[in-house]
Order: sequence, then C-alpha cells, then structure tokens
Amino acid sequence: MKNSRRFLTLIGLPSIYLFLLFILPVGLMVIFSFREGTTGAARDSFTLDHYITFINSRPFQRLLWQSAGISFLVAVIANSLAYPLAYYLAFQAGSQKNTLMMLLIIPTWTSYLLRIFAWKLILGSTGLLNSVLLLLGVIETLSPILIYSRAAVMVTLIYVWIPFAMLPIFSSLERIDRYLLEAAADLGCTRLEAFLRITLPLSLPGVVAGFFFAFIPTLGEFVTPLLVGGAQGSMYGNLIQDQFMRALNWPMGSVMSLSMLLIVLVFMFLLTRLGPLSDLLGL
Amino acid sequence: MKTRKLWMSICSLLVLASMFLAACAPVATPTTAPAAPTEAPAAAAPTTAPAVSGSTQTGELVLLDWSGYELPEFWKQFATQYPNVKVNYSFLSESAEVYAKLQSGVNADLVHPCSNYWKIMVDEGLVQPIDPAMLSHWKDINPALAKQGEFNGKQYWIPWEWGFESILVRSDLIKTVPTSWNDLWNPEYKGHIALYDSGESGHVIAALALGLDPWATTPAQDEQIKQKLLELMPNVLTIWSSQTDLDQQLASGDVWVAANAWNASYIKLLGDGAKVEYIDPKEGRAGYLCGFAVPTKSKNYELAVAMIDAYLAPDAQAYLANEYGYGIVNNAASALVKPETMKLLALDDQNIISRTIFYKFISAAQRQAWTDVWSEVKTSK
Amino acid sequence: MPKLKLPSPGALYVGIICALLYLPIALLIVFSFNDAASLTFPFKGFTLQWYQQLGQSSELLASLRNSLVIAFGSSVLATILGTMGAIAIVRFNLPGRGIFLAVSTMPLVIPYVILGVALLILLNQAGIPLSAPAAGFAHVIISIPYAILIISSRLVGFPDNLEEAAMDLGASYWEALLKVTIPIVSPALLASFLLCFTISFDEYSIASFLVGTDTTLPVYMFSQLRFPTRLPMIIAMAAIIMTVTMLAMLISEWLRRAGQHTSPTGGGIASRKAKA
Amino acid sequence: MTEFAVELRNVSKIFSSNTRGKVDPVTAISGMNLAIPTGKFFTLLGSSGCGKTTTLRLIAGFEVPSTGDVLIQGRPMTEIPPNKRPVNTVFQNYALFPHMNVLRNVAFGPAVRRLPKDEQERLARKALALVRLSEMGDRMPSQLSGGQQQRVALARALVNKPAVLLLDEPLGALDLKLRKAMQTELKHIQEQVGITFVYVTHDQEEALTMSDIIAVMDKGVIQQVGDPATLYKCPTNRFVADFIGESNFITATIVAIQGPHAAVSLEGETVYVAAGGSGRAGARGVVVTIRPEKVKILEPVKAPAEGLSAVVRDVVFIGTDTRYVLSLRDGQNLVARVPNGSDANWREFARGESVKVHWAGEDARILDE
Repeated sequence: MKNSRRFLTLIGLPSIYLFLLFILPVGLMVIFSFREGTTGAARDSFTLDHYITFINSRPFQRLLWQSAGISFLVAVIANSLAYPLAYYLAFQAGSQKNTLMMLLIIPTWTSYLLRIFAWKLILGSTGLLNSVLLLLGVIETLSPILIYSRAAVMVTLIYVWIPFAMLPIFSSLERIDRYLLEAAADLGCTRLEAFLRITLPLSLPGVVAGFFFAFIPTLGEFVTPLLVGGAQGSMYGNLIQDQFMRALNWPMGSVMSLSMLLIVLVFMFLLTRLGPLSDLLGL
Repeated sequence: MKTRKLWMSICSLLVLASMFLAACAPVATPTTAPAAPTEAPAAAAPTTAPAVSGSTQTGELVLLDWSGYELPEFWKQFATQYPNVKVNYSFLSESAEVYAKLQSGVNADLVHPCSNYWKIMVDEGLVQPIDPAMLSHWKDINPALAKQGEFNGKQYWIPWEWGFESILVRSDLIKTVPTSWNDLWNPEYKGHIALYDSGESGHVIAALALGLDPWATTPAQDEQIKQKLLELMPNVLTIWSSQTDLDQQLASGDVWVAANAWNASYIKLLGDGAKVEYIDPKEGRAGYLCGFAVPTKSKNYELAVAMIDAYLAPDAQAYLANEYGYGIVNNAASALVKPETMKLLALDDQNIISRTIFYKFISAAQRQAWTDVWSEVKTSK
Repeated sequence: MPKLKLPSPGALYVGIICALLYLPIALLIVFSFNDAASLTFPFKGFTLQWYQQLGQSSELLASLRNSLVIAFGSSVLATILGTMGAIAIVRFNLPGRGIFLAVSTMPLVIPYVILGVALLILLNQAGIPLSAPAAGFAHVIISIPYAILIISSRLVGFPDNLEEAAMDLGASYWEALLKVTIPIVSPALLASFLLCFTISFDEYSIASFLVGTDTTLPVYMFSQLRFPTRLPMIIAMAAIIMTVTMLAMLISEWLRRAGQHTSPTGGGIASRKAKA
Repeated sequence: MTEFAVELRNVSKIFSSNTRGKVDPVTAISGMNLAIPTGKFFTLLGSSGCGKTTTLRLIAGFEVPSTGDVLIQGRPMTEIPPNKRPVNTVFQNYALFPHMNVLRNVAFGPAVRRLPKDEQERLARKALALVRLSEMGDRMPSQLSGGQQQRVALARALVNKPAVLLLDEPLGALDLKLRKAMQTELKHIQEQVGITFVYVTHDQEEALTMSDIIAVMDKGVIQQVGDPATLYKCPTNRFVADFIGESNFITATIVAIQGPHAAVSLEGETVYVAAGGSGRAGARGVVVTIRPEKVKILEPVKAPAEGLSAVVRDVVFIGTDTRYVLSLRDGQNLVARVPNGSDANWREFARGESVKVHWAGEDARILDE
C-alpha cells in the first residue's frame, strides 16, 4: 500500500541509523555485562558475577537511589523555573519572541565546563556571593558556602537545564489555541483558573519532555559533581566513570549503567501508566 | 517571515564565526606542518647530537598523548631527522584512556601511559618491547627510573617525566604545618582538605600514614586503610580531578591543604604569588612516573622509537622542567634546567629518586579492590 | 519628567533569569582580561596576553574549527533524520510507530560515556578509523531524540490534511512535504538545529573516544585542564565566541527591524505581510 | 467529452483501523455503483458516518478502493495518484497553507505544474477574481474571515481547471446567513465555470438548493439518485423520504390496485395512493408516505366518501403555516401543514375536534420494502 511505503521510506533511514549506531553498541554493552574478569573485551566466558556484586553492594544502590532523587528534584525545579519563561515567551513576548529565545539559548553555547568554573567564582569562599554578603554585613568571615555540597551540584545543574527545559514547554504552549483561553474566560474562569484548567493540562506534554531533558542527563552526570560537589557531591555517574576509567572493569561498569537504564525505564513505564508515551509527549 | 530572519541570523553567525577563524588561523593545520628547526638542536647538550641529516622517509606517526606535549619544542630532533613524516596527536585526559583505546583496537604508534598502567598493557599484549640500543640518549637516563619500565628482562616502557604527589599547603591559612602524612587527620584542617580523585592515591596516602607498604597490603590492612580513609572524610572539603581545578581551589582559599598535589601545582601557585609550601613528609613523598610505550599493532616501530629518542633529548627534557615544572629522567639535561627549578623540584638532591615512593603497577584485583574502597569512601559523606 | 515604565512581572522574571544565565558568562569575559593564570578573585590587573596567546595556539583554533564542523554537520543530519522520523510518527498510524518512538528517544537515557566506549569498540570492529566525522555521526544519535520531540510537537499543531491538499493540487507526496510540511515546521527545525548544535558543540564524553587525532574544543579543553596556565586562553576563546554570537544576533535583529520598515519591491508573489 | 465525469463501479472500501495492536475492519462503502454526469452539480447527501466523505476521498485518490474501480472521464484511476488526477478538492477545514499568502496559496497548483511565474500569477489572480477576493492576495490565511478562507480554498481548487471539483462540506463552519449566500454563489460559480461539482453535505436543504442531482447515502450504500424534485416527490424508500423533508408514514393494507393507483384501507376506511413499488393487492402492513403539506383536513360533513377519520391533537402556528398533529383511529399520528389564509373557505380547527383527512391519490406513495 502506498501509505505504508511512504511510512517505511520516512522511518527507514532514521531506523537504520539508530540500529547501527545505537542498538548495536547498547547490545554490546549488554554482552559485556556478562563477561568475566575485570578488564577489557577479551574475556569470552559468561558470568553473572557482576550482577551479584551489584546486588550485594550497598553503596552502589544507595547512591543510585540518591542520584535518582537528586535528578528528580533538579528536573522538577528546573521545569518549574523554565515554565514561566516559556509562558512569557509564548503568550506575552509578542514580536520579541524569537529574539528572547535566542537570548536564552546563547549562554548554552559557552562551554559547560567554563560556565561551571564561573559558578565557582560566584559561589567560592572569595567569590562574588560571599563578597556581596560580606559587604552587606550578612557574614563576617569568608568561608565557602553553597559550594562543595550536594546543593551546589543541584544549583549548577538547574542553571544548566533551564534553557533545555524551556524549549519543549514553549513549543507545547505555542500550540494552544488562544480561543480556548477566551472560551474559558467566557465561561467564567478567572485567569488563574483558566491557566490551571486549560493551559497547564494542555502544556503537559512539553513539561514531560522538559522533565526528561533534565532528569536523564542529570542521572548520568559526573563532571559537575566533580567540580562543585566537593566531598559529599558524588553521584552515580561518578561511580560508573570510576568502574570504566579507574578500575578498568568494563563489565561492572556496564552492569551499573544498565541498572541506571532500568531506573529510567521504570520511570518511563510509570509515566505510561497515565497514558501511552506518544500521548504523553503530545504526539 | 520571522523564521526566515532567524535562519538568516544563524547563517550570518556561522559566516562570522568562520571569518573569525579564517582571520585568526590562516594555517590552522598544525598537526600536518612540522615546525622547521630554526636553530641547531641543543648546541650546549653534553651528549652527542644524533644524526641531523634529514631522512627522506615519509609516512605518518600517530601519538596517543597528553595535550601540552605536542609542542614542537619537545620533538625538534625528530622533525630534523624525518622532515617528511606527518606527526598526528590524539589527546588523552585519563590514563585509562590509553588502555581503553588500545584495547578496542585504535591505531597508534606511540602511547604515553603512567607507571601504574603500562603493565596491564603488557599483560594483554597491547605493547611491544623496545630495544634501548636504538635510543641515542639511553645511556644518560637515570638507571633507577629506567629500570621501572622493565619486565621479564625486556624494556616495554621508557619513562619520560615524573612528579611528586605530596602535601601542598596554604601556609598563610593554617597554623600547624604538617610534617607527616598522618597530620592530614589533624582536626584543624576540618573541611579544608582536597583529595585527588583516585582510589590508588587514597590507598597510598592512608597506607603511608599507617606505616604500611602500599603495594603489599594484606586484606586486613586493606580494611584498616578503608577505615582510615573514612576517618579522613570529615576533614575533606572536595575531591579534585584536574590540576586546574585544584589550583583554583588553593588559590581561592577554599582549600588549605591539598593532600596529594603535584609539584606542578606548587610551581604554578608560587608563580601566582600565593603563599604555599610543599611538604616533604617524613614517610617520603609519593611520585608518579609516566613514559612512552609502542603498541604491538604499530607499523612504525622505528619511527616511534626515534620519536621517543627525540622526547628524551636534553633540550626537550629541559623544556619540560623549565616550562611545566615536571621532573625529568635524562641526567644530561640537568645543566639546561634553570637553577631555581632544580631547587624547587629538589633535583639537586642526589637521593631524590630513591626517597620518592613511585607508583607501581598493580594487579587487576588490587585495582578493583582499591576502586571499590574509594567508591565507598567518596560516597560516605 | 518622563514617566518611568515599570516592567510587567513576566518581563521582570525573564530579566532575572537572563541575568542569572549571563552572570557566569559576564564573569568569564571579565576574567579573560585578568592578569593572572588562576580564575579567582580578586582581579589582578588588565592584560591582553591571553588573546595574544590565543592567536598563536593553532591547536586550539583547529579544535574550535573541528567542533564547529562537527556540530554543524551533526545537527543538520539529526534534524533531517528527526524530521523524517517525526513525520512518520505523527502522520501515520501504522505498526512500528511505537517501537520507533521508544528506540529513538532511548539515547536520552544512556550515559554518554557508555555510548562512547561502546561506539569505540564498534567502530574498531568495523574497521572504521577514528575521526571528527565519526564523532559527528555519534552526536547525531544523541541529538535525534531532541530533534524528534521538538519537530513532532510542532507537527501535531497543524491540520493533517495540508499534505493532501498539496497533493490534490498536483504536488507529489514528497513535493508536498518539501513545499508545505517542511516550511510550516521550519521554526521547529530551527529550534531543533540550535539545540542539536548546542549539544554537539559542548559534548565531551563521546567525542573524547571517537575523534582520534581531530581534537574538538571540549576534548582539547579537558586535556588542557592538566595545565592551569592554559585556562585563561580558553576563557578568552569563550569570550570571543560569546561576543561574536551576540554580535551576530544583534546584527540579524537589526536587519529584521530594518527589513520591516522598507516595503519589499518587485511585486510578484512576494510574501508581503499586509498591514492588518 | 465523456458522458460521465466520474463513475464508481462496484466500489467497496474496508478500513482496518489499528488501535494499539487491535485490528478491526470497518466497512465504509459496500458495492457502490454511481455515475456522475459531466457538467452537473452533484451532491452526496447523508448523515455523518454514512461514507460520503470516503466516497469523495476515493474519487480524489486519497483512499484506494478495496474492490471495484473509480473512473474519471472514462479512465480507470486505480494506478493514478491524487496529484495526477484531474480533480481538485475544497476541504472541510479549507487546509489553506498557513505559511503562504492568499495569492501563493491559489498559485500553488500552477506552481507545482511548473508554469512560468507570470502565468502562475495571472491564473491565480483570475481565480481570485472569480471568488471576488482580488484585493486579498497579500493577506495571510490567518488574517481572513471564515467566508473568505472558504472562497480562497475554492479559488485554489478551481485554478487548475479540474474536470471535477470535490467539495467536502465546505460551508459547514459558516454561519447561517453566510451559508445561504455562499450556496447561491457556489451554484453561480459552478454554472459559470461549467465544471462538474461533487458536493458532500449532510444538510438536505443545502442539497436541494444547489444540486442538479442528489445521491442520498446511508450506511455506505446509495439509497436513491435523482434530481431534487423527484427525490422530494417520489422517494423510493423510507430513509430517503424521511431524510429529505418531513414525511408521514402510515401502515395500511392494500385493498386493490387499479393501474397507477392503489386503494389502501386503515381500520375499514379507504384512501387512494400512488401504487409505486412492489405492492400487490392484499398485502398487509405496507408503508404509505405522504408529505404534511399534501394532507387536507376537512369537516366530516363536507368530506368525500374516501378519507380517514381523525382527531386534532395539537395545533401549532408557525408563521406561514399552521401545523396540525392528528391522531387516526388506530392511534397512528399524522402531521398536516396548512398554509394560512390561502383559501377563503378555510377554517381553523381546534384541539379535540373530529375531522376527516384525505389527499390526492398521486401525492401519497406506497414505499418499497
């Protein structure tokens, strides 16, 4: 049939691409997770040892849940902060919409690493924040506040994800028919009620996408915790990195990554209890 | 339409960016253009200069190296010897990357692992023995260091640079200056210590503080070390992974005591005018040692060895010490190193090499165990 | 006295967030002129030496160029593939749609380090040499989910019979896509391009495994962290990138404003906007 | 020129809708035969979901028949994609391209045919003039009112000079007054351009106003085809009679058939009707249909012998007419509409009054089974 031929043509190329550069490597990772020994790809025997080690390792699991919790919080806060931005852009910015959007995106073009270094300038003990507070007499000595802590990791990541979360929310808000809001007003809704009953539910797909844009990268994050997290900021991504790069235990690293994957999939599954993924994402 | 304007802005942006690039880097192809030697190599070098006559050999030499060592100053000799060979660098940011890349079959002719990583590559057949007779500078290499690259009577690895890992303090911020590794546990430093993000380093510090041989610990001692590290955590403010990061933390005053800083940090901070002191603990300083190895798969063995020889040349070694503040292996280069650098690195001390506790290669089991301890320690707070 | 116009709460909020987003960058620009290698307060004195060093660091410039090329190429390819995928899932309710959606959004879920290692092994098994294009092709994978999500959310906002209308008027299906569907989703294509560009331009983990000898900017920067003295130079580069970007935006904004005031000539079927 | 612009030969369409893996087939059209004469205003009339839009999409080529053939100007269309068919469509939602101005929307057809630029513009302007929108060429679709958008859609479809123009409830979104005006205008334009129009609507009044020929559809099957007057006067089945205009349906028994007429009886009283259909003498339970305005009400004393006795149940004054609901002896209801003040001898009846109803024999028909 004509329709299915078009569908296959459209979906074929991206599918082949995804298969070759994504499914295959992930499959390799799964194979890896069953390999023996701590180093390399050379071992060909099959073992469940790494899974057993993982299940028995309290620190791994504790940190996995902790990181999931942090990621959840970061994603929720980043989205709550991004929502008003997207709302303003979609409904109030008028002709300045595109300019403002560019303005919000451009900072992300500066290296993430450098921006985090800059955050240390702000949050460090002789940093901007402390200097201002000292000047105002709020604090008396210069000591690091907010930096080298889990809170610093969260603040930095929220800062990083705001523009990313804003984009999908903006595009789902843009899609809302303005007449719906007039209709709501006509039916006696106050502006707040109209927002809560019409705008917010209709923009939910964007919020879901924005949530994942922030949640998932945070879960795998290891650079930010290293730079601003200090002694208590380590996240699960750091442990994975350690297994790959320090212990040279690729199978164990694979097991840990797969377990993280599982968490995300469980999360997605829970979300799909609310409706199919495509509906949630507004497709 | 608005979108069209936006597209226009993107295009103009890219055009501007490329214009900027074009203006700044008319020949931004440094990897393909070997620097022409403008001066005779190492006229003052006490050793015999290698054959200066340019070979007509062509080809490509791929180095898997740390950035910073690609500067032409480090391989003048090679550039003179093989003017037609293309030298390409692939940069590392982790020691393990060398292993990871070789393991997955990456083609490289020369790699630059450190003392704790080269042995595993020998075990897995990833690197081949090197014939020291082909190195014109071999006779000047510190024998104690050279020996570290030997395995089963063959030289697999040629050490090239080393440095200390020791306690670096902001002397203006602390009252008591530490004299032993054990002093890191002093409550005075609570919340102001920086540790290097490495299970090995952590293990070594704790072992030295406990008076143990770090490379021959029993499981019971490993447990002791873990407890010791857990006790250290209240003092620890942060865990660093790059020298830039640590230098910032020290310079800003967030960190008072860096438990295992490199001497490069010391020199850099001194240069910035910071009040810092580099401690020589009574148990001795830890030290890292890095060098070159030739992958088994390399088809350019001779070129690779010639490149190692170039890196070992006295002028290259002196440049390494003078510019980066790293320890060197070629005794013949000492004359070219600035006296103040000699002093700072304690190179004038004849016993320095024997007194430094260099990292040794470790077994896979040790590596795994230490990393696991480190994971637990890191996440204990 | 002119009456002071107070900004609306919304504008105020956007202003605050913007300030927050730009504060670190402003600091970086200031510190690119600081006469000290450490990135710490207090400010030591004014210097242009980092900019001079920059001009001499051909490695850095070459890696910037590699990054721009990779980011441009991968975001174009990701946007093309993402558009195809988005049209397929939004416009056709055929079996395979759900699986495709799930698989194409999965790269969001895989930590980049792991993808990098896995791709490294794969490329070597396949005998494909490491290079900038290899990293670019890998970046397409991590960009596709963003492209699909952005483009399809725009696509559902339009009636699904616009393509039929075009075909009815004589266009073939592919012509209809090119002349109608693509133009109406073009804001989403732009958003997708920008986002993918951003992701690729700043991506380190995958690139570090795959670029081989063609270093990209993030890979170069991470490797430079070993040498604190190089940091100011990198900051100077960031300052330039930032300034150029802002300038480009200002110019295009100015062009846009200017374009609105001059009425287009030439008649024909110009897309003139009526003064409604 | 062929006699028929469009022919459907034994066309069926079965959809298999795929909702989360569950496939269930739905028959939209079954065994349809239809011939649409060239140059006529042809209307497919039916309630929503009856398959009329599917029929239109089969002609346009957006759907492929499951069985049977679609012919346009005598040529089979099975292998011909929509863009190669000599038909154009005016969509229900207009489907104007939001990113193009009015002129470029209209010029889209010529543009994809790669006509020279000035020719494109000439044709587009001509089409816009036809729908009286010459001044609007520079507007974007979003800046137009519903009626204007509708006319742009019409101009865009007409610019290609198709052999057949398909219109899918194009007036559905317009208000009543505008709809009335557009009905006249559409008919006018059709006569002016002489193109065959195939019009889909659920509004019988609209169909009667504009069409040369109407096909009434129900459940994927054509019920009756004919000109508006025939359909109104001589519906062949209950669905058509009910769907077009208002009808009374009375169940009766056929007493005798005399040529074109039949005598039917109800509770012993006899009336004459047109024989039609398959009725034969003695058949019980046949359905007789009669339009309310054809029912005559008389005082029992003035009534002729044939006729039915009834009681007035309800009287409603509706302007030009008065509407009576009458109850027959056996309890069946009958509606009558009587024009006000048309007859000097006429008198009004009151609720509860006993009356006699009758009609001219040719006005009532026995329906097919």
